Amino acid sequence: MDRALIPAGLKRCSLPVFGLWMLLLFGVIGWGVFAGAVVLLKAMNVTGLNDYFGFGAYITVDLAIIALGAGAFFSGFLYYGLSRFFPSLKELGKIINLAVVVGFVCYTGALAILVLEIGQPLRAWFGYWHANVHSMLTEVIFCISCYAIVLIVEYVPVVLENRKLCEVKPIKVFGRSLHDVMAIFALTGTFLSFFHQGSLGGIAGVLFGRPYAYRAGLFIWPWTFFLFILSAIASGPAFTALICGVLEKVSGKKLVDRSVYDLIGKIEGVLLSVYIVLKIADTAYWGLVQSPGLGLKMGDFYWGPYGIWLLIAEIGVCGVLPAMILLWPAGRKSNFLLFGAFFLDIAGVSLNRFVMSIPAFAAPVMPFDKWQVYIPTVYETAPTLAMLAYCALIISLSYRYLPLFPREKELNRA
Amino acid sequence: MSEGRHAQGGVRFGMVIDLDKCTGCGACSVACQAENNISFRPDESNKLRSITWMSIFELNNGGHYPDYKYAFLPRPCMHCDSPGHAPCTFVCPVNATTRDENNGIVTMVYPRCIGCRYCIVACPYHARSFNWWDPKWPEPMESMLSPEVSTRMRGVVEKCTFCHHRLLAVRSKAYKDGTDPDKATYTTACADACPAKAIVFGNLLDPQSEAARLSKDPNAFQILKKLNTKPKVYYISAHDWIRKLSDNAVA
Amino acid sequence: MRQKKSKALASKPLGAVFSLSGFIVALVVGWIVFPNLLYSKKAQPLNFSHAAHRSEECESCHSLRADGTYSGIPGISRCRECHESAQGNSREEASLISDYVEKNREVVWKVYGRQPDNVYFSHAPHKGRGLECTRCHRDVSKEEKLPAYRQNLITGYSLSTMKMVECEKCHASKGASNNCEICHK
Amino acid sequence: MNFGRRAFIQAAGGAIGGILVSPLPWQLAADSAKWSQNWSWRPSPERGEITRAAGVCTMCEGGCAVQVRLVNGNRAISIEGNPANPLSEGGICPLGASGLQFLYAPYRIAQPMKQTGRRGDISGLKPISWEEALGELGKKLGRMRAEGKSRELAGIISNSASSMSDLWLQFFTSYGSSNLFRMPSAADGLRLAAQLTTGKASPFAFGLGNAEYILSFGSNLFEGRGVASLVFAALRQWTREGKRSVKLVQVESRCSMTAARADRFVAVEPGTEAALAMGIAHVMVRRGCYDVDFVKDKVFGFEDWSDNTGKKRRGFKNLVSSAPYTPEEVAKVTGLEAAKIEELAEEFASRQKALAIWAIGQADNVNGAYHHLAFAALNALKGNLKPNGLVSLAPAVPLAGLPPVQKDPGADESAGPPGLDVVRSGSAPYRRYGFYEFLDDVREGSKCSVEMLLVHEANPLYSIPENKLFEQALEKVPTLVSFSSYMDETAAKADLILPDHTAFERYVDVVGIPCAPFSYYALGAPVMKPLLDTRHTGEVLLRLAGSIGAPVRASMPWKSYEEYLRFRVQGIAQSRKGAIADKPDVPIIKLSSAQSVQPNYSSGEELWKKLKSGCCWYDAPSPVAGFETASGKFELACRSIGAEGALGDDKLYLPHFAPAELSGSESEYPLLLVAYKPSYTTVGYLPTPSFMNKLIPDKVLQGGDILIELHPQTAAELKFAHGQRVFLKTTQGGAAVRVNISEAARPGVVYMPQGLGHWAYDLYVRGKGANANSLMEVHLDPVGLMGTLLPCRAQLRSEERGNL
Repeated sequence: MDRALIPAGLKRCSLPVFGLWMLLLFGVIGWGVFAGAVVLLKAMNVTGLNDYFGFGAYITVDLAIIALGAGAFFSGFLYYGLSRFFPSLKELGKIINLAVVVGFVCYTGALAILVLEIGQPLRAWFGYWHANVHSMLTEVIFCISCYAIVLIVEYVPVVLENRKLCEVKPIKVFGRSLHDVMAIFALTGTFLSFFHQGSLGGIAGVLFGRPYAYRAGLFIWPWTFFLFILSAIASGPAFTALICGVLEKVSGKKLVDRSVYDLIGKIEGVLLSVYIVLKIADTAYWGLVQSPGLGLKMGDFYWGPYGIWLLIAEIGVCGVLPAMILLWPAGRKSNFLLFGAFFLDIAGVSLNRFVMSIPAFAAPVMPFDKWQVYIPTVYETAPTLAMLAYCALIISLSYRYLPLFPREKELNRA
Repeated sequence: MSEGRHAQGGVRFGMVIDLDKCTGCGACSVACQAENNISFRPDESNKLRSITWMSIFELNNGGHYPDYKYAFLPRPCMHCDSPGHAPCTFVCPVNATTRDENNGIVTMVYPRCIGCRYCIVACPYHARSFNWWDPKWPEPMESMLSPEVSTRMRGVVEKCTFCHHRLLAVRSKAYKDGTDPDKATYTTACADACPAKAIVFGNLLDPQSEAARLSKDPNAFQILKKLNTKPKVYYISAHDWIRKLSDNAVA
Repeated sequence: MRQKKSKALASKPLGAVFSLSGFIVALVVGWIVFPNLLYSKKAQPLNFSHAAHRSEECESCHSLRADGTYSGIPGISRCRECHESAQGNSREEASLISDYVEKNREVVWKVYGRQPDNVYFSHAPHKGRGLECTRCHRDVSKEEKLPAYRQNLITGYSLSTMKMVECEKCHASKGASNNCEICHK
Repeated sequence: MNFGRRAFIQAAGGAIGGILVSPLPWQLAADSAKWSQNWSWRPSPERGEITRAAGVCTMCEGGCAVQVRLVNGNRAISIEGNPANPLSEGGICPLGASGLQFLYAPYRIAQPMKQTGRRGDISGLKPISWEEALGELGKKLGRMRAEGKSRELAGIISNSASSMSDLWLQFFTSYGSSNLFRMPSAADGLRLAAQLTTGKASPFAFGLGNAEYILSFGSNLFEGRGVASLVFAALRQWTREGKRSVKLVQVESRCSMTAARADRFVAVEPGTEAALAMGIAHVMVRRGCYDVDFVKDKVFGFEDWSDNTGKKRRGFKNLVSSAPYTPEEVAKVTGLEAAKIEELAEEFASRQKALAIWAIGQADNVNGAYHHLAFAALNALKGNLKPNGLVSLAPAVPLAGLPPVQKDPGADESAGPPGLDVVRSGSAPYRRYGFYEFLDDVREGSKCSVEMLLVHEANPLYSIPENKLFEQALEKVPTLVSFSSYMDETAAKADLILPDHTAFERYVDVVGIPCAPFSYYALGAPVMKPLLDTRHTGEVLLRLAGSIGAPVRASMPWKSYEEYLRFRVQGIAQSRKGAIADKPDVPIIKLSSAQSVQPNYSSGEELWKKLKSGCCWYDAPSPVAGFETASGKFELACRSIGAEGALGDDKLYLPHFAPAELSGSESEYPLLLVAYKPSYTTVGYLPTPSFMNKLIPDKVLQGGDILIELHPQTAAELKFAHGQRVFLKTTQGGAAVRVNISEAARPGVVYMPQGLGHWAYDLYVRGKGANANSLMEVHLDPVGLMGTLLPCRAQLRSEERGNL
């Protein structure tokens, strides 16, 4: 059966090896599922959260993974949308399937974690039924679920390209026709993901009671709304590229032309530098103009483990540095520098999501209030790790049984 | 537009707490627990998970012994009057917490709350507590529960309601007696209990009410005024070092 | 391969039948079987004939207290005022006397309209606005026998508990406040 | 089969469609959400009519009138203040507001119990019927008395003044034992000092409401309990017009809540408040700025005097003017600058209506007799003891006296082993304060033996300082009978338990408020049926009296406790004194003997009804008509202390600073340990209720760990970090504690909160920190033989477990 499912003419590692890898992943997932069950049954006291840290590991990982996932699919937008005008973007077609898979796993994974994050999962649907239009979280709930659907729709045709499934005529037809309308989905998807990414940024940005997180902005949208979108698209494609790179390393095969990486590098370089410039401007305004107006100086926002290093790491090491590497042609030439930059880029954006969901609320606002430190328990780490394992699982399966990379065959003719 | 909605209603319930009268005895906090069926656990020493609607913060002048001074600040929900929305009501995705624009009370509906804790994150006063555990009363202490306030279930957020069930009670009586329910006034459990009479509760828009008078006292102040959350809870102190602690002032 | 295909073609009309039958079965289950499964019928501990008490004023048993709260269903002491001894020889009457009045036990009526703990409902404002009892309650003036009490197996609430949307509609139409804390405690 | 599968899929497809257009999935979603409204097994309080019943709070001596809210008249749900009460004006303290948590406490004792196993073994305590319990106890008491062992009956009761304590006294006297003891408290010292100086055995009372300047020597005014009602009434009085009109100066070593809220905090070495008082007296005398007339006419022993053996004795003036009390000397002892002492004295002397207070509140007695005298002396110098002065004697409530005790016809008084009264003759002039000496004698077992010990509303095994004394004494007592409502430490050790009702299930009364310059009486009738199979100890005593013997029965003729209270209240009615306060605006706190209160009740019956309805009775104090001392004056030189000429050293007659010999070497125990009573714990008969657990700050208790206060400098010297686990050791015992580095602490002193470290009750009370009482050392005061709790030497060792 396994053989039959593997795309024609492609080499894959032997079933036992793959089985072992699956076993490992399922192990982690099982562990996480168990931990999750405990959280649901015993209530949230098993987590490290408390009344000073309403948001913790769950939210952080969700924000990060969604940023990367949604951003990943940004390359879909570039391919289906913009390539009409910029033919050079056609290159991305060679990696687009992977981008879809990444987007899909990230979103579905994030959704699963969200169920644990709320105290009354049975009421999760209130978000649609009794929506408060003012709440950024409402925006998130709507977008995240709509977008998850879109991603499923986009993932389906990829799945349908499986050799065995293609044998069934109607399925094949269905799959093909889906492909043709994919552009529309890609565009709606992108719009949703933009909006949704923005509202995620809004979540922290609108909190006018929390000077650390609060940002002024356009209309109802704080600057974080736009910064989150930018940072997502400035890191997502890099994420896809990095995963692709890892796949190549693991499988020992060439999956896409080097030119694709270079192109992504170029795109990300531009986007990241735009983002980082704006981020610096935003930080300067926030730290030097807005906060003093609220009675606080930047120093009040950094303490102990949540020290100023966060800012330096996020903007300097993981922002300016990778941006420069990616803009620098020679930098893109070297695999080490290119993928290093990709990695830093991703780390930086993840760090940003961490800052916006934990230190931002650890900082005391009342003058007589005190700093607190949040330490996640295994009941938070396990499910999040399981979620990552799930992503790895789907990606591995997709790579093994679906023709993700149109050029794989040619590239590996020996 | 929210401003417009905001303006309506001649009633804005608020509170004035005189920190110079307060001895920090905690009667307000306990009376509140008894009035509102607040659950308790064997170990309440983790203050970050201890449910209290009226928490008592300790302020100190940063001095050194023997010039060290401290005072106590009872902190109910501030029932923020910020235009349109309070920090918490603005973010609740399911309208579980809203502000009644007829009287300014920020309410909380437990069966609606999905427990996302966004409001907890939004509140700079830490006025909100999450039910981390199933509420359990040791036998036979359930007999002590008041039917006037529903007990909360696990996984939802709760906070001070300005004892609005007492408002409902007086309004109900007003309807029965045929008097104007909108004129009906009441006090909260904490204000009733305070043995030093440091807590005064009333309609801030009624010039006759003592609360309104005190809220205009030269020594009256709000906490974190700069955030423009417009708390309806005022504090009074003649001590500069206490008033200094009312807001962040960049040195 | 080809054989399979022909089969598939052959079964096309049949297929429609199958799915249609599935559809209908589901409808029956969803609309008829399920609701009946969901609500259990529970009998009252004792039958009470409102018709038999027509001579009495409603208020003489269901009244507002001085503090504006509603007395609800009267306690056994109120029953005793007339039913110190049996008023007739029905089985119900006998049980009322022997099981409750004499033992001075309260009758544990199942309240059809009982709202959950988190709901605050006061009769005073509604009465004050001149609403008819029958606007919300069933007309009991001629009722000989108490209807069965139907309890939702999942929620444990009574079937005839008024839904929030009903309250909201009326409040909206009457221009009454629909703020949460008006009805929730 | 292929076919079947296809059909199945098609049918399923249709079914899914059908289900989606039926209410099923949506109803399920909605109902599961509704189900979560009761997630999970959320208690649902019984509904019904809410009423209020009046009562009086007896959880401390404060005597606040309260209201209990009831559902359907039988389920108490909360306690509120009574707005009609002039003392509380509707206010209530956290303990009062938590009161019902004792009524519904899981650790309540549900019915009489008998220890069938080894003493102290909870599982050995088996339920028995009231008939058995009373029968057994009655038989034993009867036998003891018949055998002439009545003196071997001893009792320990609470120190709050109520008709219950009078009934206990009546019971013991008629039974023939004088070994009835109240739990020790600071009031003992106030009473002793008053008796020594004025010759009257009622404690000093302070006119807080009329003072304009208050110099408090370590009184924890704002730490709650005790006189909380009085203090809060005064506090409201002071702040009537918005700003505080009274200057409060707090003298003590720790920056307590009172010190922090005072207008001025005078920080002195622990236990040296009296030295400062003497220093202030020195300055006042030197500058001659004291009430010269009063001192001349009404004070004895200010100038030198000669006892009736003709021996010349130093007077107070002479004493304070000399060496140890010059500001410079006092500065050395107290750690204040001399200039500050001068200035403080100046301020106290010059201010109008300046009052020196001490030993107020539910405090341990931290001063020996001579220190009490020193504080009293300051008031004497201010002339505060004049009629209508700021200091008076707690006026008596004119309750009907109990009938004279009848002696057994022909009973030989000398028969049987001697009682403690005989044993301790001569050892001290005022033996009635000798609770600790009693414990000593029982421990040693040589001087006297106790066959049976009765304990009511007291938990000495936990709550007296140096509680191991009681534990050791208990080993010598064959039978311990507890009347406790709760399974407290002492009750757990009992051989027989006859559980009392809790407040609000029974008749209670409050006879006067400690340190209050007005007389006060309040009464509480039961507001609900008793929850458990318990009985009012008063009724139990009456019942026992009946079964013991004719004379005892005759001395306690009442059928019920209610009848007994009615009888007592008639006394007030007959006296035609005082009035009922049914409005809050009665200026009760400002009353002085200048005013006279007109009775506003006609009959005893009306008085009883009014009292039952929650109104309190009050009266202005009668002016202190002269002093009943040998000299007929206020005696600065207390001649009654020693038989004339018996005392060699003149200063033993006079107020002076008498530091005690602390056990342990300073080298081994370089620090001082001071136990303090915080507002958020309870320290007496009642444990801290769960509601109040939420008030205990995490700088005092973290999980099971108690934190002690240490000054940053001391902590630095010892290299202790905040929160570090250390071991605290005194000559009496040790405890694992953690460090709370605090600016409220005086360098070199360790401050430990009391009221924690219970090992009985339930898991809401148990296992929270350590009990300070088991580390403290009690000194016997030479004059009154009362236990005096002085700071004791201590050491801190860092524990290996390290920081946390």
